[in-house]
Amino acid sequence: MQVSIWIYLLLTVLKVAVVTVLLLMSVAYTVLLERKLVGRIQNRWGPTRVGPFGLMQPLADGLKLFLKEDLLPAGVYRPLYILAPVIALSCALITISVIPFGRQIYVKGVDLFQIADVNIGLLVILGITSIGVYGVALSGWSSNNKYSLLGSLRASAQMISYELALGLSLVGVVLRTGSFRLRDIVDIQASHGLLSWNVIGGLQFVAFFIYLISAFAETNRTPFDLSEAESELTAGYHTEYSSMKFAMFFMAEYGNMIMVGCVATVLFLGGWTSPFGNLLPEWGGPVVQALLPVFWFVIKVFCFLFLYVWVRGTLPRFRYDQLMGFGWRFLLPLSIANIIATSLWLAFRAA
Amino acid sequence: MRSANYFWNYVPMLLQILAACGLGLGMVTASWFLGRHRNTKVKLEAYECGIPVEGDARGRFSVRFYMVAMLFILFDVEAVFMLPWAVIYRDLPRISGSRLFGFWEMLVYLGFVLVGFFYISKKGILDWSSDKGDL
Amino acid sequence: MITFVPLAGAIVVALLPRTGKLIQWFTLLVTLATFGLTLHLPAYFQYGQAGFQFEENRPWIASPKIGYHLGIDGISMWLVVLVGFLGPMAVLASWKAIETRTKEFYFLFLIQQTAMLGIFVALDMFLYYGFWELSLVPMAILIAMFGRTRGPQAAIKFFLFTFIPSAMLLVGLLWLYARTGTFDFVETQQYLAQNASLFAPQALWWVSLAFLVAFAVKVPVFPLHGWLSDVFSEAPTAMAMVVAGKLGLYSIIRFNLGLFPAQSREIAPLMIALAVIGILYGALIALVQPDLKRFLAFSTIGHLSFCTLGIFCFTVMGLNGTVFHILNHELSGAAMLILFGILYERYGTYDMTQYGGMSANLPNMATLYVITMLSLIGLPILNGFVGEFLILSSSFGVHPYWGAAATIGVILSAWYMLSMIQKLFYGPQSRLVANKAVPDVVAREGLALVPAAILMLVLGVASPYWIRAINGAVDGLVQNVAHATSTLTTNVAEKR
Amino acid sequence: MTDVPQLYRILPEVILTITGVIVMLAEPLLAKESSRKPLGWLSVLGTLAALVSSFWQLQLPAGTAFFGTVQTDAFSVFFHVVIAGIVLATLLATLDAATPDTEGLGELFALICLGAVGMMLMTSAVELLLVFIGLEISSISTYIMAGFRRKSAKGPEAALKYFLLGSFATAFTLYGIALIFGATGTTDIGKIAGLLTTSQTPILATIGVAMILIGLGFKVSAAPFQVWTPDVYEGAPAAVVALMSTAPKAAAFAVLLRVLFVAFPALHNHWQPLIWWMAALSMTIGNLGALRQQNVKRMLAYSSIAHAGYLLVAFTALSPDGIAAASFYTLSYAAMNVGIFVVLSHAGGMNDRLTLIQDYRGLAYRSPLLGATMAFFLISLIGIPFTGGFFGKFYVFASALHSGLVWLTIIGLVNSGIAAYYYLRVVATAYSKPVHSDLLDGIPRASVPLLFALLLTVAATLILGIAPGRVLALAKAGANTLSLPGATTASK
Amino acid sequence: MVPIAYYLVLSAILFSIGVAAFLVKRNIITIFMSIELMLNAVNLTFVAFAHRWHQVSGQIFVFFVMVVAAAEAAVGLAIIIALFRTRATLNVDQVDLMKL
Repeated sequence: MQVSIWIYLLLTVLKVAVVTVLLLMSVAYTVLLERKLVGRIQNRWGPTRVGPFGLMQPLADGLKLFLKEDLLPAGVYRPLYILAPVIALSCALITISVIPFGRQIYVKGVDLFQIADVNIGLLVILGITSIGVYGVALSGWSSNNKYSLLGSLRASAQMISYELALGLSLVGVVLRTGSFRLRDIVDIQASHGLLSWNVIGGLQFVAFFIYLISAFAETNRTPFDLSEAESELTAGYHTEYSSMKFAMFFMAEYGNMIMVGCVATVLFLGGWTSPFGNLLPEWGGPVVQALLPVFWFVIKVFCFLFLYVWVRGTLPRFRYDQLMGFGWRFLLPLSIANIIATSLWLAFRAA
Repeated sequence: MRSANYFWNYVPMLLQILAACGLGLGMVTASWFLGRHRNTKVKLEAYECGIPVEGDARGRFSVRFYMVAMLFILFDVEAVFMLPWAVIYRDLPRISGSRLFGFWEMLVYLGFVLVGFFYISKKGILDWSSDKGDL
Repeated sequence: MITFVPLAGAIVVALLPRTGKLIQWFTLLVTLATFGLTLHLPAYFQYGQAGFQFEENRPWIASPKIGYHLGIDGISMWLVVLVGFLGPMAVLASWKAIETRTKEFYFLFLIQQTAMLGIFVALDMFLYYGFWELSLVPMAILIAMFGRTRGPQAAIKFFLFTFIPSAMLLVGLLWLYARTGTFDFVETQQYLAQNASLFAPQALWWVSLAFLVAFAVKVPVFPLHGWLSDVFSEAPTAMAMVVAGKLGLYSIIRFNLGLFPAQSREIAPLMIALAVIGILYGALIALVQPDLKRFLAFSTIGHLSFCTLGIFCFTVMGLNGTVFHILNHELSGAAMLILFGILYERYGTYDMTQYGGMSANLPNMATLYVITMLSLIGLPILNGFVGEFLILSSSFGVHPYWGAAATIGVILSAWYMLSMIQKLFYGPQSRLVANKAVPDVVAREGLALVPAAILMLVLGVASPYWIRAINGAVDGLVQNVAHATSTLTTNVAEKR
Repeated sequence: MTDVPQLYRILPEVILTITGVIVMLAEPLLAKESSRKPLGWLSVLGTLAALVSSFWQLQLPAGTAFFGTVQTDAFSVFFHVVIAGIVLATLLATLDAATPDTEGLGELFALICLGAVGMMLMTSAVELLLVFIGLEISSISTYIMAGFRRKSAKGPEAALKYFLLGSFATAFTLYGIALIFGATGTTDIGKIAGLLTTSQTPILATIGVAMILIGLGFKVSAAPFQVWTPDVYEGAPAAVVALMSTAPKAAAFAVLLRVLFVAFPALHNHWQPLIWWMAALSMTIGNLGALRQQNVKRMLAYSSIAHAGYLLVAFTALSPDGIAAASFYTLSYAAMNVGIFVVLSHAGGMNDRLTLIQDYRGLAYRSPLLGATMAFFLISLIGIPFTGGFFGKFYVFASALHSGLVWLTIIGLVNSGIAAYYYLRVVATAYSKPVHSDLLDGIPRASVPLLFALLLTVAATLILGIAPGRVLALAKAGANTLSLPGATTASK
Repeated sequence: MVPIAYYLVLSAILFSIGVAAFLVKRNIITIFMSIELMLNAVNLTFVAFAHRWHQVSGQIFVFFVMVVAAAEAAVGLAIIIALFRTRATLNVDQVDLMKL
């Protein structure tokens, strides 16, 4: 690393900026995607007016929300009330820093397709996810509104409950890899394409299943969106929020969806690797070689997002006791069983 | 040098954190200054679907939420123990000289975790729909 | 061996059923057996010899080295016999006085017997200390249980008065152990005698003071007497009989004189002064004290101060007299207490002023009262005389002025005793006495008192027989003191 | 897989753990209205097994296991036995005091067993990590036990105070351990000593030792860290206090002995004065505080502070004799203190009907057995010869004097003189009349578990008072296993 | 490379803040949090020293401290709930049923 620190820093800042902007853009268009898809599922069009196929809709929405009146209701506890959406959004955006979305390619000592290649990437993800709960919990509490409070309590209880299962489901992956570094995790899935993905070759389909469900709960998405069950709690924890603060919760939710998709891709679906492994011959120049993995990565995340929306359009909402019971009674023991099975399997395979 | 490298790995992450927080704060500030403010008393009241506001929201709520919090703390930390074990699991046979050493150790550990799990389950803490677990 | 007869009895008592008089009879049997056994000591005692006899020495605890070392010499022998003698007397005295919770009473009483015997025979200082402290407990509990009105308070007072100084005693003991490496009395004595120069004189002085204070409280020596009157007035007769005097005095003779002769010498003037003050103080208070038991308590202070006086004269005669006087006083004082107890049983009060003119109705009792009273005053041919005479004459030899002051005490004691008898038995009959017909001394009481009275006479007449035994031990002790003093003075002289 | 001999090293702990787990699992499986007493008897059996296995460990050669974290030697066995005995008596007392409507009894039994595991681990730990873990296992279970009567107002308050101050103390201990780790680079008690003599920066270690002292001082309720004691003792049920006031203390003292004498003999110049002051302060504050108490349990709490002070005196002696004396004192204090709380627990039941000293007026008449045993234990606490309390004090002060600590000894003995007053007050109250009205209706008949518990404690106190030789020999053997390089300053 | 002293000073400061808050604050939850702060300060110390000595035992210690902190948190919260049920306050000054 014989590059000057300043160039390194400059490039990194640039990288961060690009990634963040891209992420925000994808958040905006995920919203559009959802509206469109749900519209189709429900046999209607979704947004069509702004721009071609309604493609400018997200921008219009953003602009509108920016210009809306920013209310600061009388009974709120101001510092936390203001801080809550910031926490929520930041946490959604920070996780991206450890996700590798392409091969390791250095330009002037800067890793192009990953912001920070730390050896505890998985732990960072878990940690940041945990902090995200604060945004929800604080927003509800500081709002001084019964709906908000109930919503946030439900949401946080749900999030922390499913975080357990989520965390435990990752242990299987770590067992197979022996590292927390996300690149290592991807590398081990690279050899035989689809067959060596953790979800198949690593025999982690149970873990993937647990992760999938937990991820839905973590992001407070249908069928686990009880925290914002319109019929009983208005809008849940962000009832009292308006204007951009509301938008930030919104962005956080979709940001989290994307992040969960990324993590799932990295952990279970082989990351940026091609599903065909070595079956396809390498072709194209270095630029293509560099960008192709990113393509695979994006495709996989997109599939995941599609799944999200599909589920939302299809499934009804859980009852709260069912939700908690499912998490604690079913997923938690299941994930422990998965760990035991995986470790046993690994022990015998190693011999 | 190794450790220097190690620290530099985190610098981009720090930048990302700064960016994220800055973005969040920036958005909050910007919208505060951009939007108009025409406050009325009713507008600033808590929103309860238009019905006049009743009392304060900071009352008492079901103890189950506390229970979940406590259980989470415990089980989460128990899960934390599994992570380093998982990392080193594949090397354990080499280190300990016994193929199933790591497995048995974790089985004992998980056994105790499950004992706790079984206990709270039987005590009805996980039953949200009944009031049996109202401790 | 004798020591544990009462203890074994106590355990049996604890197991006996609470029916009828079984417990009383059994306890009487035990105490009589103990007495019989103690009599075996003078029978086989080799008179005129210093040093210990009937020794028994077994290791008890390996580390720190504590032995089960028992033995008696001339001083302690008679005290042991005395304890044995007082046992049945006390049982008889409490035959009727104690009607409730007899089991507890006799159980604790027997433990108390054990502790006292133990104190007199223990030659291992640790063992001694054990018995010393043990003697407090049954006493305190009994006072609390059977006290007249303020039993618990009196018990606590008694306990604290004696316990706190004995904590100091323990410090002293431990310190000695730390320096000499043994708890054995004989060994320590030799060690101290031979290696006196190894110790800082000041340190030894403090240790001896710790010992002395602990014992002085128990005697009690003048400013430390606060507990006695309360205990006397609250404790059941059988307990009050045994509480005062002999333990403390014996211990002073044995340990302070035995281990720290030079230091005792130094502090003697103070002790003599306190003793004389105690004699006068006790007598003066007794003069004006209407409550019989308190009256006796103050008279006891006076008598015991005589003993203290005798000890610190450091003459063979004085010490002989002291030991003898301890015997006398215990005997007479106990008899007096029993007599008071008898009155209380009959009339239900200890208030002297309510009695009067009883001699007509109760001639036998009056006789016993008079004999006991005369013995306490110290009339020649009764026992009290010998002891007082020996003490006084030795103190005149050493400290004439103090001796003279003490003599005034004798006169005073005669005065208050006589006036007490006068108030009780002579003069016009009081309303209480007139209105209540009571029996004279009954057989049981007589059984307890007549032997005591006879013994008073015997002690008074045949004093040389008793002193013979004491003499040998005392001789050694006095030489010890004299020797220590001379070495001390020579040391000082050399230093100069 | 662990080979067999390693497991032998923690056999009592394993037995107790399994017992605790079984009890805990059986508890929710039992019907809600069925009696929990069988669980109690099960725990008793487990504890007995642990006791026997501790004795059995004596014949193992001393040595370490599990990567040098636990060590079984005479010292650990001694304290294991002490703790197992305490637990046994406590379980019996709990069985006795519990009524059919006592809530959470099964959990209490399980907690007692599991807490005992922690305490036992503390005594055999030779690695600060394990010390810490044991400390926490025992602390956390005792926090919960302190709040056992959660429906009463005092229960949670006691638990809270105990908890807050206890965790505060834990943090200090932990910081101390961290600093020691920083100074030496190891947390192995045995290795620390070797490293410290050559270490260039003992200042960190010194601060560390001081911090550990603070933390463990809290646990043993030594002044000036004693504030929680009276409240906790008052708020917790007597049967639980029997355990809390003795077993964790025994364990903490064991740790303190091991840490100070094995790991830090080189620093004794620093810690000895601290302990000197702690001992003097504890004795004085404890006794003076106890003088003015009207509540029996508060009084005993202050008395326990004072006893912690006496015990610390033995530490200052810096000699094997001192260690043996401390061990012995722990045992004798445990015997008599558990005994007295067993009595209180029987008289007051799980809900502590009788709180004030006055409430016990006439106990000896109402129930001679209880009165007599109570008096016996109090007398032992005073330190009257031929009871365990006496020999405990005796050895402690003998060892202190042996090391030339005259003043501390005098302070101690004067204190024990003062102490006699408040103990006696209780004895006297129990023996005075008229019988208090609360006593007339309430004392249940002596049950089998109570008789067992009393027998155990009385026998222990008496044996220690009459024939302490064998016990002392064991304590000495334990003391000798804590080798003392260069710390013997006994001035002969 | 950050010198170890910085970590130590930081953790000492954190620890002191914890101690001060423990002594000064009146809300039970806050007191509780200050204890957690103290524990985390200790963790920082451990990690710093573990790094310095290249000893993994310091980090293992941190694990156990975390577990203990969690267990304590759970127990503490339970106790606080129980207390709140009987007393309806979270102010330590009002939790004073038992005093000398």
